[in-house]
Amino acid sequence: MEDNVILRVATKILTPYIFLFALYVQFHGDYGPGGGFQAGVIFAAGFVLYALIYGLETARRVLPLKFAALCGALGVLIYGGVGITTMMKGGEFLNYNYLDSHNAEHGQHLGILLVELGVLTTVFGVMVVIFYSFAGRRDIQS
Amino acid sequence: MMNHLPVLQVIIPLLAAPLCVIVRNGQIAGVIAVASSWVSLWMAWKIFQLVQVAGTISYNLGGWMAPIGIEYRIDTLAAFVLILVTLVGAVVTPYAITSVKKEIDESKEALFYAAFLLCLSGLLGIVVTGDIFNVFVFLEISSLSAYALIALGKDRRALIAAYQYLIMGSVGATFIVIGIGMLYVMTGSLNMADLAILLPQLPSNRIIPVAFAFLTIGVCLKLALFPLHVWLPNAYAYAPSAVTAFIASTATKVAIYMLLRICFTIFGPDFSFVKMQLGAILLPLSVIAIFSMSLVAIFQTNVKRMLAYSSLAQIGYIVLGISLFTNTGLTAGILHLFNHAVIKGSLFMALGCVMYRLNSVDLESMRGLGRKMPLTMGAFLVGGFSLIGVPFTAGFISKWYLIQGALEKGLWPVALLVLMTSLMAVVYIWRVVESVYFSEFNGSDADEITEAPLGLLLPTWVLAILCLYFGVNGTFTALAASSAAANLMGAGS
Amino acid sequence: MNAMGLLNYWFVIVLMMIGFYVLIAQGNLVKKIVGLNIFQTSVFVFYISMGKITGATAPILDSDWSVYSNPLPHVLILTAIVVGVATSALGLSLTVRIHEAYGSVEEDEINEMDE
Amino acid sequence: MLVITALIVVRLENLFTVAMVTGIYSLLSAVFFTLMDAVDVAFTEAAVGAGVSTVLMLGTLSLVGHQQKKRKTVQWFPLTIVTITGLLLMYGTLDIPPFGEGGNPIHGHVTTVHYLEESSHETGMPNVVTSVLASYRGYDTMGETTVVFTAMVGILLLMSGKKRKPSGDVEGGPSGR
Repeated sequence: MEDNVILRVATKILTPYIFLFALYVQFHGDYGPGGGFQAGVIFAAGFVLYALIYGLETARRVLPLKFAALCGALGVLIYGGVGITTMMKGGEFLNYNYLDSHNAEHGQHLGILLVELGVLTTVFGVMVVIFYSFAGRRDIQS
Repeated sequence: MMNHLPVLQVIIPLLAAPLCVIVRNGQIAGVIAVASSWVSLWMAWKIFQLVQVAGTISYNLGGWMAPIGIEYRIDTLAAFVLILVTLVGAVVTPYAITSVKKEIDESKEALFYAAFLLCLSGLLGIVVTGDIFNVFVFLEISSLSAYALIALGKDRRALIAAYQYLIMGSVGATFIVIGIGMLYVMTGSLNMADLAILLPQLPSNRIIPVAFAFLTIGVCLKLALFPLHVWLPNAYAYAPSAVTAFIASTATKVAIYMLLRICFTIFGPDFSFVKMQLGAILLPLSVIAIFSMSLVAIFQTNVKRMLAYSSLAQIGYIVLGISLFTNTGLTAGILHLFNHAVIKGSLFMALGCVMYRLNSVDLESMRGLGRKMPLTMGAFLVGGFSLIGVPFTAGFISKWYLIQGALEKGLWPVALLVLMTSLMAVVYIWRVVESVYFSEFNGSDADEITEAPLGLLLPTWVLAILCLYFGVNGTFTALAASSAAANLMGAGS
Repeated sequence: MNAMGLLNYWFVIVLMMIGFYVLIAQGNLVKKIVGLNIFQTSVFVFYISMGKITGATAPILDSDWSVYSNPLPHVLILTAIVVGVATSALGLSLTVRIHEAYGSVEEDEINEMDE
Repeated sequence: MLVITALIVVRLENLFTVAMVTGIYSLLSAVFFTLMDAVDVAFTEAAVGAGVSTVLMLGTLSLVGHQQKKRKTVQWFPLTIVTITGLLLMYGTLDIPPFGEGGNPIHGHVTTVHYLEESSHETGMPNVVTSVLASYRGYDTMGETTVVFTAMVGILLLMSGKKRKPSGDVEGGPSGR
């Protein structure tokens, strides 16, 4: 697949749009269907497409396994971090009202945004790690 | 900070796990794991004290009031189980530092600690939560990490064991989800306290008993009650030592805690035991479990497997205590839940020491080990006596309560059975003792086998000493258990 | 309507049981995971069915509508879907490892090897 | 439709086909979810059930082979268990609140009413599912994120590193980890 010009060019054109769509899904989640989880999956799908066409090795250079695993861990920390922050500011764990001391609704907005970002990061990282693990396993077996 | 304790209890190990993944260094991750598990133990103790003074604590996550948001709710029973889980966690993590070096690839150590902490936080999350769907989420956190941890065993059968556990565990979890769905469709609530109010108000119908059945069956799969136990022996036998010690003493216990929560808090004792006659189902099952599993244990040659079967029998004792449906019986069940966790923890940790030196826990290869590893086998002996229920050990106290509970109900054959199966425990523990103390060491590398390193021995002895301590001075555990039992029994009336 | 509704639930139950059967009866480890997927997906369908209100719309607030289907089952199922895929991913990776260790993914062959 | 696809899965022995049909099954249920107004769930099911799961399944099959062993078609013991479970469920559903009616208990409970009526000014989001997911039950979502993370930790533990061969040969491929 790595030599097919049409596929390579098509991928190059498509990938940014997939990422863009993922971002749309991420930020439009407040108004329509979507959210961090779906966005993370789409993000990962875009990346997996890239990896399939340009080869696993190239993909690993762009995004090493270590980094993907880091993303997976980071997302949980972001989520927990929001909780800890609200706790520091005097509210309960994950009480976003306290994120903005003047306007509770803004706080909620901010909190949901950050939390969804955490979900996105984790899901993206995890999906890529899973892909690497399964795809990389074949090299080991053969 | 004190009023945030309930959530910190779960969050600290949970957030320590990604930290372990980020540092990627086995040693630092080990330090993080030990630190967070010790902090957890301290917090559990604080919570316990708080509950003793202030009664049930409630904490609204996200600041949303109970049925709208998720609530953490800790009563005496929950606080008691919290202490148990964190205690075992705090003892096993330092033990793991030494044992993991031998059993797990160096590159995976940090991940191992992450999975371990996730398992710990998942179990803690189940205990503290007052929201029934939240139980499912944390159940899955603890189960998924447990599957992965079990699969790390050296033997390839560990993989099969983990797979079997995964299938059975997922069936259990899905049954629980079905049960939750049925409760939800009838009431519209997911909060346990709210459900407890709403359920009795419903007109008599056919769906709630079905929901009850699904929840109980799902939980019984998790707690490995006979005949749903097939996944357990292999999982315990082939998992890495530290994992066996931790999971054997906590995972099934937390499942039993879930059973108590479902039967007493959500449905209420009247519904569970009077209308559904749960006791009449659990009693024969637990009696069969105690008897048959003790019998099977006698014929095992792999000591880890032997203890796994003995665990199944012990789970039988606990469920027996619950099924008696009296204050004393319930106290006995909760007490044995605690004591057995401590006992099994020390036994499996002693076996882990043996594994560390011998790479095997077969009766054959353990011959004459009493002279080579006196301290390890000493701890094993203490645990073994406690398992049998010799006076002045923890096991004695809980069996004493159990027999009392059975006699109160006039079930003297059951009391007799408890005595008889204790004799069976004598038989299987004796087989180990005989091989260890009364036969010659026959390995070729006789000189190389020495006492286990201090990093393993110390934690093992901590639990072994606790076995003795709770046997001599059982007031703390007995009081906690009986107040938890009284709490549960009174919940519905 | 009631009979239709009941029929809907019963179809869901049939689906669940097909998945459950595949899960416990099949000897192929991969197919067991497929069974688990079907089993869980059917439970999701069960949840979503109970949140539906005839004539209502999706729970995205809008001034043109006044009746919405119940959002809570949706939220629960979103969580459950994710949990489900995590479980099957772990199960499949176990299967791969089992295949490497035994050279087979058939339960009976593996059991014979360990005897 | 769903039942037919599910039955096909049971009968088929080529696992590649099974994986594809399972994907179709997921897509069909996503359609069903959309009909039931659960757009978010449908989206996720399509992305996860039909997408991720299918890819995972195919990835696994390429590693473990795709032909299932032939065996006895019907196994009675599991069938009995399944039938009993199914009948129990059907017995339970006899009293289930009628499908699709607004007066059912779950719609009248304080939580649902609160979510639908208060969420717009409490969180300022029109999509109630998002606000329930991320705020009212945000802690569940955190748990869910952790579950995904746990799966990653588990998969890394199981799948990274060199293949363990029975012969003790530890040489792996060039990109072992």
